[in-house]
This record gives sequence, structure tokens and C-alpha cells, in this order.
Amino acid sequence: MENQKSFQTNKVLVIGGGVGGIRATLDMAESGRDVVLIDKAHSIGGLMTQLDRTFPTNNCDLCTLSPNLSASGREHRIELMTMTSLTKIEGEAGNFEVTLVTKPRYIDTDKCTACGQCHAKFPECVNFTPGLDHRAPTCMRYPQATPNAFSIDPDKCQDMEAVASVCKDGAVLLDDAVREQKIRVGAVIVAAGAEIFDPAHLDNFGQGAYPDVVTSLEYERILSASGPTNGVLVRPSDKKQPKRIAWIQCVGSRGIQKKAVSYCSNVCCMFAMKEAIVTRERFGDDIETIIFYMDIRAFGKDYEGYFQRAKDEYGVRFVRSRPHSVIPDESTGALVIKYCPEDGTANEEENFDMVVLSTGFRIGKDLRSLAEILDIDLNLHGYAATANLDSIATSRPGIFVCGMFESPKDIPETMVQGSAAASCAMQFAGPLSDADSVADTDLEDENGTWEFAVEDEFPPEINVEGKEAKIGVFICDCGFNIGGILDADALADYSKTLDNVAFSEMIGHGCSSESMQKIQSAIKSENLNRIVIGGCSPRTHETKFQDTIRKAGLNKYLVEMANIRDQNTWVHMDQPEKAMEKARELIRMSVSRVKYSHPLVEYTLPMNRDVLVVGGGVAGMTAALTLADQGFRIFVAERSGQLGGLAAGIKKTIEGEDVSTFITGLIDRVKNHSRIQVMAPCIIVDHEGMPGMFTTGVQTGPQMYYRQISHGITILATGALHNRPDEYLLGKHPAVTTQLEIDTKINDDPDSIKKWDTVAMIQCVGSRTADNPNCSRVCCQAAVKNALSLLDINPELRIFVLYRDIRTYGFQEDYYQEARNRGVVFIRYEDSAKPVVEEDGEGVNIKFCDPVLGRDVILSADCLCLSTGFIADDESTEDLAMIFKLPRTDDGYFLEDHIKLRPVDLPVPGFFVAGTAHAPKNIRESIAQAKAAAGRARTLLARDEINLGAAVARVDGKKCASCLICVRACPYNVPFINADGYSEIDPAKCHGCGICAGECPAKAIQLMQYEDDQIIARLDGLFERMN
Amino acid sequence: MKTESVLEKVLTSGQLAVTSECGPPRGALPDKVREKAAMLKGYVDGINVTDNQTAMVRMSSLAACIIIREMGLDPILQMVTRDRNRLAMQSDIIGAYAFGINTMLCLSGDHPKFGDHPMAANVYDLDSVQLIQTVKQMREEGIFQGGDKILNPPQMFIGAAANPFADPFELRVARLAKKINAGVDFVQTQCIYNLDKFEKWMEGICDRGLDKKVYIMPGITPMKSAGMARYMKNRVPGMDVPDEVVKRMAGVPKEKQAQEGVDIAVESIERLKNVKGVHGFHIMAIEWEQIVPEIVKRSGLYPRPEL
Amino acid sequence: MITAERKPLEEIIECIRPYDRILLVGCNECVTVCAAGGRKEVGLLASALRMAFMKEGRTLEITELTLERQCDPEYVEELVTMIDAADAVLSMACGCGVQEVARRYKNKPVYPAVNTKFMGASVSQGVWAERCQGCGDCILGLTGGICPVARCSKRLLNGPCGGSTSGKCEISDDVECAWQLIWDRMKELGIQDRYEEVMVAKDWRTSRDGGPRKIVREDLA
Amino acid sequence: MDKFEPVIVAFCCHYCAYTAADMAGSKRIPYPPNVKIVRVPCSGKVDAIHIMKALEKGADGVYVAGCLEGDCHFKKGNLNAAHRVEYVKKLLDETGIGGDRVEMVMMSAGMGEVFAQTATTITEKIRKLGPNPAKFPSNRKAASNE
Repeated sequence: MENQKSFQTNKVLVIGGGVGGIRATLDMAESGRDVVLIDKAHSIGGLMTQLDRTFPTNNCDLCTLSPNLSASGREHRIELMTMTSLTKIEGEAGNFEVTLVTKPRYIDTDKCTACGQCHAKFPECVNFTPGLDHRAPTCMRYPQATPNAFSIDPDKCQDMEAVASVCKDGAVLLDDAVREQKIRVGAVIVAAGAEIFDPAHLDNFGQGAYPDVVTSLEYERILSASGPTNGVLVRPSDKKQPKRIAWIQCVGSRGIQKKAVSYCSNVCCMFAMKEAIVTRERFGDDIETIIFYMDIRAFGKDYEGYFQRAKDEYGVRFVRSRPHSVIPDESTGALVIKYCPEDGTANEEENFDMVVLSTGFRIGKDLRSLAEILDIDLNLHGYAATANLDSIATSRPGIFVCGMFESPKDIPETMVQGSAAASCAMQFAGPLSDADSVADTDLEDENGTWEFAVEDEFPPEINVEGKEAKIGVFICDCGFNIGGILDADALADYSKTLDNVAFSEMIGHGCSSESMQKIQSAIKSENLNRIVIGGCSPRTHETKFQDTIRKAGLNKYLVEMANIRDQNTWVHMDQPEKAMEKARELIRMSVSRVKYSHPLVEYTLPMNRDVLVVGGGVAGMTAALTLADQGFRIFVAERSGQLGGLAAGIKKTIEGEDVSTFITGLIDRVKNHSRIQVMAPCIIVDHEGMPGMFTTGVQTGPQMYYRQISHGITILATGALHNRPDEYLLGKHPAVTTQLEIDTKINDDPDSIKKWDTVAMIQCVGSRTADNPNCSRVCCQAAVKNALSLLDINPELRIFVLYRDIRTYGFQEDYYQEARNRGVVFIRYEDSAKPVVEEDGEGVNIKFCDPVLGRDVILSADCLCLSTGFIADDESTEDLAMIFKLPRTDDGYFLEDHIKLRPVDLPVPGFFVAGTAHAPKNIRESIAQAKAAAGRARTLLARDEINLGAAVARVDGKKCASCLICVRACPYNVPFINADGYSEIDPAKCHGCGICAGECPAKAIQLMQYEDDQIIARLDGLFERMN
Repeated sequence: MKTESVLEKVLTSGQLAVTSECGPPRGALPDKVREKAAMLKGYVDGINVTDNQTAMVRMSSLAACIIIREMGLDPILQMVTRDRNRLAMQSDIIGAYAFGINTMLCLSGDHPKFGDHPMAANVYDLDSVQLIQTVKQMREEGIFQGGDKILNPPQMFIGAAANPFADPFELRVARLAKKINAGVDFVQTQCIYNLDKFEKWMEGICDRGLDKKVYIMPGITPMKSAGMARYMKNRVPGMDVPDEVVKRMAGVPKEKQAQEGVDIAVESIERLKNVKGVHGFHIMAIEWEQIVPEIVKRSGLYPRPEL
Repeated sequence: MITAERKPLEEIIECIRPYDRILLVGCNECVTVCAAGGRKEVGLLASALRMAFMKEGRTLEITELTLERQCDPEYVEELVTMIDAADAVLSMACGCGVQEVARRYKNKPVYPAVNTKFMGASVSQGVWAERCQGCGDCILGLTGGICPVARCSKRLLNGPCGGSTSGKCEISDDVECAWQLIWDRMKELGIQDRYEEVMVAKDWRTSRDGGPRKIVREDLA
Repeated sequence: MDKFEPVIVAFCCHYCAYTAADMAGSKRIPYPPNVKIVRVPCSGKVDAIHIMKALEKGADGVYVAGCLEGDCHFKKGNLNAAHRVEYVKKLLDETGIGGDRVEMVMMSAGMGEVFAQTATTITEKIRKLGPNPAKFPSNRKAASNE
């Protein structure tokens, strides 16, 4: 098989500890690779750790991210090197030698407990907040920092001994020195991120000059609970709460100001909206929020809805204009913004207390020199150059890029590239004998080691049987998410008063490694034997806390989470006292419940390593090939007769890449791959099982005969549909066509185009509408692409593009500029006043209202090209969602497990999604997601065993009346009456639904984790003080 | 001749016999019985007296039979096994015979569920077949079920009911055979409207030569209205009323429907006369006894033979 | 198996209205299997009764206990420790269990919480149907394994009667005609000819007509 | 006694309703705090006794929230649940507590809005029905003896 080549090393180097780097690191580690993760900063986390919340869910990032962070700290295959940079790389893909240089931290991270003594002794010590503070002698970037240790800045520190003296743990290393080391790695992943544009020199905005003009990241820090103001929103100048805040978009991006870059920084629009919404959410009408923008670029999944909510629900004001200056009014101290509204009438002036500059990204000299060291090409904007259809591979084989350094992007896309990069890098590094290929199963140990290794690091379990419950309650304030609504400390105090509660404490961000340690030491010092966490949802964090207490020697099933955030403070913001009351109840319920918790063991089954890929488009084929090349057997189920999917209709990308040749290439490889079996036409008819042992029934072949596929993983790449709404005479008049059709015409029949003199295009046809609310993402660049190709054929052509917002995000902006330079006319229309199209012999007349002239204009065109975008393949996603039990978004795309951090994982374990079945995206993005899906799948495929968890049904033979009711009720026919004459349930087969327990007339069956006394105990807890 | 029964005489003489029935009143009204019986005088060879039919309490069949017998007519004692155990039934049979009642019909009876005493216990100590056996044993061997001798054992001409239409159809002939084995002498059938199906049943009987062992008298019930036709078709268990019959009834104006019903009855008799194995007719004019004479006349069964 | 059904709550409440402390006793045999009086039903009834009383402003103390088998003295003996703490016993067992408790605890009123229905078999999940009347003289051998005594509404031994329509009994469409079943089975077994043998009047002495019955196994007794 | 605030226990399936509740959270869709969620692996796990106990202990209303029909993560647990809820409704009618205090609802994981809306409708319904008669007015003591 392809990867029978034996690897020369199992190591991969990841440069940059931002979310992308962490994702890649975790994926590779879980897939059995050794990873060295270096970051030049004091702790990993990157930019995201400085955000207060993220769009579109307004979750606290730290809460969602930090589990990953400390996970990377824990994973023993990962070597974490902070304050470290790469100085040299030699060799070639599969066998690089890299030289790493680590700066002195002057702190022994193993000894440092982050007690904060030094911090206290030097009141100057403040957390990292760019632009809002001066560096301090010791610095920790954010509360959940990993490693959780301070570091000392020698330049700022006059008296090192003084600092050393206050450290009772003797963690201060006076003679710490630069360390250099060489290591051998098979591949390198560059996740170095990007820098944020510093607008200080822009005198017209006076950032730096006027304290109340801040960058969006600074504003983020001000909002952040872990920020310099501890989340109290006051403006820097006079520490007063501002009444009017303005956001100015595209500062330093889209080529406006001096030193600005030409491209679009991609995330600033959402970023600003989020800040405005969070502000309104917290302060309501006390603070007015206005956003000055050129185009709102809300092109991501469900982002459009976020934009609408910002306007309609949160009353954020949007002004389409570019203010040219911010000038302080000496008398009032207010910041005056002068701007010219869209209709071009007289200049307006408005006063604000604070102005936020939405600054974009760029590549600074650090990154350029890193690129030099790595010897990889950069594109004209200084970002890592990659192939048109492969956003992961750099110009140098074996070196891959992900995240911001490839192009400006938001967190989910960074996550996608992180997983994709991991999946690519693993082709060049692996177990020295190819352990994880399905071919040779005799190497399971090799494969299993890391899992056991993880087990190994756990201490033996403390026996709690028969011991009276000593409960420890830990309350998270989760920054403002909980602490902003209710008094977390008071809640902690209240918890103390509950029966069996031996210890209770407010621990800020419970998921921070600092808090984790607090919990662990409390367990030891107070010898607690049951734990309750008052925080967020067990769905996202239970495993995290189970892990924590397990490390402290408690069985993982002795922890209980009270969801006082997602199901309390987030939904009862408007009535804080009620939220507090409910929080008390939820804590009572959990405390009362946890008394009845007892240690449980988990069950495992062997892993089936075959993969079912549903959908034979670009995404499906890419995912299939990626995994097949790594030695796995793949079944590709394609509903239609042939492979190719949506992209089959496209000729060229905007960058000019020949798509059709690329696709034919893909199809050939897939068809001829020894380990890929293509089933087309093929429909999925039934499905059952669990990750690692799925069985899916399909009908396929000319006779559509029924067969069953056994597989361990499922990847959904079922794509979307080209939208074709019944609008603007589409399909009724020959002159009216779509971007897709024109793309073909440009290739097949240029002559007829030569005859035209006017072409009109209408954007957002059938997108951003009531029945298809989201942005189709690709239409703007498609329009620009086609406009340019049309001009190549017929330079005399007059092209008018009627748009709502032009969303040529990232580097696409260049083509938008080019189009404008070459005379393409872009005219905006309001959703409320759509253009009207009437037929006019050969051509059509388009009537629309020109926003600048402010009156109706009629344009006659030889060709009207509609940007119709995508629509979810509702029919197939509905069926598949039904069969696979997967949730979908309102508009019919598959709903991922976590919109920020798990964009390719579906909520049902063992399921991954790629391509337009997830959301509209272009080919390049689909391919990246497909590789990511493969990478994520890989982490499961690396296992020998499936963990079935402990939630299995147990029968008490003494109580059982062998009535057969469970035997008949079980959806999986697991229970049977055994030789001893009572019902028996094989834990390895039990799916843990508990239906049998719910039906048993003798109450002889209990479902572990959900035993009757535990459920009743919850109710007792809820009601004990109520009556 | 096994008994003194007039019905037996007519049947053995090879002529077509005619019986009809009268339901006893739901009260101690001997005149009501006399009145009904009087209407039939001279037109029939025996008058069935029903036994709490459709499980509704009525004057006992035995009492009504005695009244009729005292008018010099020939009652046929109907007896269902639903309400009495074998002690009670045997004593009633002796009693009846003591009054010169010499013909009886053995039935299992409708389930109490249908009557006015759904809460009543359901005896069924015997079923109809076993009752036939019992009566036969009393007549031939002169002993009770308990085995003791009977002084002057009752000589009963034993009849039973048959329903050619009940399911399973393939069993209908066999079931009759069973009753024949048990010792039945004559059989009155359920009302016949589906003549074809009846004839099919008769064929089955003749094929097995059963027509030689028992006298079969198809039941004829004139319908008063289309409503009744429909009711019989849909509501009465084991009743087979073909659609064309219902249509035909409904086809004529209300006031003419009764007449139509009579016509159908007469035509049926005319047709069935010629069917092999048919030895007479049992005309059940439920609560419409006065019509019986007309039917008997029009179907040429009048006058009744003097024997 | 013996089948039973919970009595209407109202009836139960009336029985126990005079009392404050009830001992509610289930049985882990038949009534558990037919979901009428096992631990679960005991729990449900207890809960329902408590609420019904609370509603009237009264507190009803209910002790719940489900015995392995309520028709055996040894098991019923287990109640001895808690019987005094109760004003009355409410039994969810079949009639046998109720009587056993009454026999053992002479001075305690005992009330049945279920109606004992019949000896039946489960047709499907949650459905039970009558199969045997315990006539004491089994004739299943003659009737193709389907009992006319228990399953024919008129318990005809020489059925079917004229009321049999398309396999259903005249009393209701959801009652199968036993004799249709018997006939079908006879055909299956190829013993149709047996059908015409008249089945003579049954001797009901072996049934409860012969008075309360008893089995004595000398070797065990 | 001040304005009556019903206490409602919602048994929520981990795979749908509970997730929907979290989604309502992240979308900040408010609903009455009266609703207290108890997480279960499948609505089919919810025993009739759990529903009765909740009411007995003082809940004014209870509902079981499972996956949409045909969507049950465990094939048909939501149907088992629906049947049990029906059974409990009858029992409660007999008890005089009223079966309308108990409901079965179905939704998918994506339906944050639906969750909030359902919580609101049910809360309002129970508010109209008034306090659980087993709890008020005469005998709050009785109930707390539990």
C-alpha cells in the first residue's frame, strides 16, 4: 500500500500554539504521533485567548478553548516548548532536522504553582493586554494559561532576588539561560498566526493619541473578565462608562489608509458586531452602538442571521460610510466623527465617548523571517503561498500551514485547517513500523501504547465505597457568563450549607488549569469523595472534569455538573434574582444527586477501521483519498450515477485554476484506488451501531440491491444544490442566466459574448432571503471572476453588478479591486427595493434605484447573470439526518458539534462532515474541510478499542421476575433470560438508553449513571427547601 | 314411527311439512299466546315456541307450549342449554311430555351478551349436540344422564337448528352430521335468503347421503321492510342476506315493501320445494304471525294434510 | 400465569380512607409479569395514593414492600416486622396472595388493590389473553391444543355455533372463534375426521363445580 | 401567598431536548426559570414513577422532552416515553391531580427556539392550572414530610 514506506520518525513540529496549532497537535497526538509544539510566547493559546467571547454564539472562548489547551498540556505525546523559536531547518520531507532555541523563563514551570505571590508582591503585575498596560516584571497572559506558570521579564526586573525571595516554592531560576536543541521531525506545521495591524500612526483616527480610541482587540480586553478592568466597561480616559460607542471598520484593510493592505481581513465585521452585541446585551439602552462600514461581510455559517439579530434584536446601528477622521471636542472631551453618508449628501457629525477601530491582520517581519528560515514562498501579501486548490501545502514539501498565516480567517476555518494540516503532516511522520494501517493488526500494542500511557499517568483510585459522602462544590463565574448575572461567591457560600458538603469554593474559570489544580488539591487536602461543579454544560465539559478528579484519584463518575450557565444565567439574564434562585436549586439537585454516585468501570469493544464516505463530490473524494492513502479501506456512496458533485459544473477558479482537469484527476484516482470501493448510484436506507461498529444498509448497483456495510467511521460529504429560484425571468427568458451557466459559456462559446455590449449581474438572488436566510459565500467572487473573464473576451463590454454587500473576503478583495479598476460598475440595492426585470426583445431591462442618485434607473442588457448561490440539499439531508439521527440547521445544512471548535465533527460521535453539506463554501475550502474530516476521523481510527462508557443497564437477578418485558422492549435485542432464569444484559452490547429500566415492572434493572435513586435524589434536592 | 309427533307423521308421509313459530310474551299473558297460536291454526304442522330467544326473559317455553297444547295444537318445545344445567333440562322434558308435548328443538342459544341480562351467568353445562344425545338417550334407553331408569320415558321427536351460512362454511355439513350422529330427527335452518349458497349446502348434504338420515326444513322469514333487510344483513350473526335482496326491498316504496317481502318468501319456497333433501319449511314471521297463512296459501302448501 | 389489573383508584381510596398508615404489598410473581402488582406498580400506586390524600389535606403513610411470592406463608411471614406499624394492608397480589396475608395476620384488615382476572398467556408486549379455566380434566388433546372451555364464549364442546363469522366470535370482533381455531389446527394436523366424533357431556366435578379443590402430594406433604 | 410561580420539572433527552436547551442558552433565548431540567440519556429512560415522584414531591407540572418521531437516538425510546406519559396522565386523572399537568413533547437538538417556546407555553399552562393540589393550600406540611 502507498504508505507501506516505513517512516523515519514519528515526530512532527508544530510552530505556534494558537488554536490552529493546538488543534493540529491534539489530532496528531491522538493519532499516535509525537508532537513538539513551540510558541515564542510565555504560554500557548494565541490570539483567541484574548477574546472575551466569540461569534456567533457569544460563548466565552476561554471556556471552550481551555479544555483543549490543558488537554494539550496533558497529552503525554506532546512536548510543549514555550518561549521557543525555530532557528534552522535542514533535510527534507520525512526527515527534517530542526534547531530550536528556548529563551530563559527564569521560572521553573514544574515548581511554579501560579500562587501569585510574586504577582502580589509586585502590584505592577498585570495580565497581558496589548496596548492597555506596560509590561510587568512577571507576566501571565490569561487566567487559564498553559503552562500555568509565570515568567519574568529580565529587562523590566531590577532585582531578581527580590522576586525569588517571595516565591515559597523556589520556582524562580536566577541563572536560567538560553537553551538550544536539535530534533528530528518528519514534517512541520506552521501555525504562526498573523499580527494585528497597529493603527497608532493613523493621525486621522488618533489611536494612541486619544486614550478613548482603541482597537477592537483592546476593546475585547476591556470587556473581558480577565482583562485589565476585570470586565468592567469603562473608557480609559476617565474610567467612566461610555454612553455612545462607534466602531470603524476596515482600519488598515481593503487599502484605505496609508500603510493599509489591499486585502480584506475577513473577521473584523463579525468581530465588531459581536462586540456591539455583547455590549448591548450587557448594558442595553445605556450604551448606544454604531458601526461604520463599507460592506458587512457576514458570509460564514449562520453569520447572516447574526447580522440581522444585531440590527433588529440588539438595536446596533449600522452606517454605511467611511469616516475620514476622529477629532476630540476639547470642550466636551467627546470624540467627533465626521462622515459622509451613502447618498453623498452633506457631511454628518456625531459625538462618541469611545471609538473602536476594527483593525485587520498582516504579516510582520517576525513571520517573514520565519518563512525565510523555513525556506517557503510567501504570496504578494506576505502570507504563506499555497496552491490554489490546496490551502495546506506550502511551497516546500513536508511543510504545511494552517490558520491565519495562510490567510486571514476566523476560528472555525482555522480549526479546519489545523485538522487538515495534521492529516497531511501524518503522511511524513508515523510509527516507525506502520502501526496504524489496517493491514497489519499485529501491532496493536504499538498503536495502543499512547492510550495506555494516558491511563498510566492516573494514580490508583481511592476506594469510596461505604464512605460517607464528602462533597466538594466548585462554582465557576465563567467571567461574566455566570458572574455577571449572579453572585458566584454567594452561591459558593450557600453550597457550604448543604448536607454532606465538606468544601465549597468559587473558582472563576473552572476549566482553567489553575482551577483544575485547585480542585485536585482540595480533593486531596479535604479528602473529598464526591464533586459538584456549578458551571456550564456537561455536554461540553463533563469529560474535562471527570479527567480532573480522576487525576486526583477519584473515579471519574464521582463528579456531577450543575448547568448554571447555558441553562440558567444565559437564559435568565433579565431576571438575576430568579437566576440566582434557580442556580441554588440546580446546585441542590446536583449535590443531592452526587451522594448516590458510585465508581463505575467503562466497557470497550474492538474498533472497525473501515470508513463510509457519503457523497462523491470533491469533498467526499478528497476525504476518501486522504484516508485510503493512509491505509484505510473506504466505501464511497454516491447517490447519483457518477462522481464529481457540484464542482463538476465549474471550469476555473477565480485564481484561474482549471477545475475540470483537477476533478477528472480526482475521479480517476478514486476509481482506481485499491482501497476505495465506489458505490454509485447508491442510497442509504438504514443505519445502526456506534462509533467503531456502525452497520449501514444501502441499495446500490444497477438493480439497487440491498447490502450492509460495516464501518467504524462515517464522513458526510453530500454537498448542497445550485440554487435556481424562480426570479428575474430566470428560465423564462434566454438572456437571463446564472453565474454557473455563464462560466460554461465563457469557455464554450466566447464568440456570442463578443457580440454583447452590456451585461448585468444581480447578487444575492435566492440567498439572504426569508426562505434561504444565509449568504451563499461564493457568489460575489464568482461574479467578479466572471466579470473579469468576460472583459478578457470582450474588453468593450459594459458590466453592471447590482449587489447588497460585496463579500470578496480575504485575498479575493484584490480581484474586486481589479474589476473596479477595469470599469465594472458596482451598484448597491436595498433588499427592500429589489431590481425589477422586464423582457425587451433579445435582451432585458433592469429597473433599480441608484442609492447615490437616489432615483430609479433603467438599464438594458444583452445578458442578465444572476448570482444564485447555494441551497441546502434538503431532500437528502433530511433523509440522512433521519437515518443517522443528526441535527440540521434551520436552513437544512448539517449542524456541527461545536460551531467554533469542532467544525467538522458532528454531534453523533464517529460522524464527520465536509464540504457544502456543512455550509456554502468554495472548492478550496471544501478540500481543506475534507482533509480535516479525514484528520479528525484518523484520531478515532488510531484506536484499537471503542470506549462504550459506563452508562449500561444492570439487572439485579434477585429482583428479576423474568417477565421478558425488557427482552421485548430493548431496541437492540440485548437482554436475554440466562441459564439462571433471570434477565441478563451484556454491557458490551448495551447502548445505554435505559428503556428497559424504564419498563421493568420489578424495578430489577438500573441504568448506571441514571439510577432511580439518583434521579429521585435530584428531585429531593430540588424540593427539599421549597415546601 | 318413533313418536306421536304430528310433524313426524307429515314428514314420514313424504309430504312437505310446514312449521312456524311464536315467541312467548314478556309477561304472564296466556291470551297473547293463544291469540298468536290461533292465527296459525290449520296452516302449520307444528308451532315452535322459543326459549328466552335473543337471551331476553320471556314466558317459559314450556308454559307457553302447555297453553298451546291445551288449544289442541301441536307446539314444538324449544330448549337452549344456556340457562339451565342438565338437571333442570331433563326435568322440563319429562314435564313437557307429561302434557303431551312430543316434539322439541335443541339449541345452544344466543349469548347473554345480546339480551337484557348480560350480567347473567352462562350455564352451558351441555351444548346443543349433547342435549340431542341426552333427549335421545331418554327416549331410546329410557335413562337419565345420571344413569337411573326413567319411568315412562318421554318419546320426543328431536329437532335441531342448522345454519348453512355460518363460518367456517366447510364445517357446516360436518356439524350437521355431528348432530345426526347425536340422534337428531329433523332440522330447521336459519332464515334462507341466499338460495344459491343454501343449495350448495344441500348438495354437500346429499353427497354424503345425510338427507336420508334427517328431515331438513329451510327457514323462511318474510321481511317487513328494507330496514329489516339491512339489519339482518349487517347485525344478525350468521345471517346471509345477498345485496340484491336488500336492493329489491329498497327498490319499492315503503308501503309496498312488506308485500315485496312476502313475495320474496313465496318465491323462495317455490324454488326450494324442488331442491333434493328439502322436506318442508319453517316459516318464522317474527312478531308478524298473521302473515303466515297468506304465505302458506300462496306457496301452495295449503291445506295441510289431514293425518 | 395468573393475570390481574389494578382496581380503579377511587375504589382503593374508599377502602383505605379510614386509615393513616398503609402497608402496600406487591408480589414478584405473576402480577409483576403482567405489570399489575410488581415493585413498579406498588411505587406508582403508593405515589398516587399519597397525592390523593395530600389533596384532601391528609398525610398517608405508606410502607412499600414487594414479596417474592405472596401466596406462600414463608414469604408472607416477612411482613411480621412491619405489620404492627400499619393500620391496614393493601395487597397488589392476586386473590391467593390477598387471602394468604389475611390468613396470616388475622387482626389486620386486608384489601385487594387489583382485580384478579384469569389464567392467561401474553399475546404481545402488554397484552394478555385467557387460555385456561382450570376445569381439572384437560381435553386439549382432543381439540388440537386449543381449549374450547376457556376460549369459546359458550364453552361449546361441539362447536362452532351459528354465530361464528369469518373466524370471529359472535360476541365481539376481537374475540377469536375458538372452534375456528380448533378446526384450522385439526386441518394442520390432518385429523379433520376426528371432528365429527361427538364430544360427550363433560363431567364438571373436576372443575370448581365440584367445590373448592385441593391437591395433595403425599410424598411431599 | 404572593403570585403563584409554578415549579416545572423537565426530563430532557441528552441527544435532543437537553442539547436544544443548551442551544437556547448560547442563542440567549429566554424562557421562564420555573423550568428545571433533569438530563436523561433517552426519554425512554423516564420511568412513570419519576414523573409521579416529581409531582408528589411538589412539582406543579412535569414534562418529558424527547426526540422527534423517527429521530430517537435509540430507535423508539421517545415512543415508549409517550406511551408512559399517557399512562401517567390517566393515573393522575384518577388521583384528582389532573393528567394535564404532565406532557410529552418532542424536538430536535437544533431547536433552541422550540425549547424556549415549549418551556414558556407549558409554564403558562401550569400557571393557569394553579398549584398542584397535592401541595396546596391546606397542607404544605404534609408534602414536606416526604
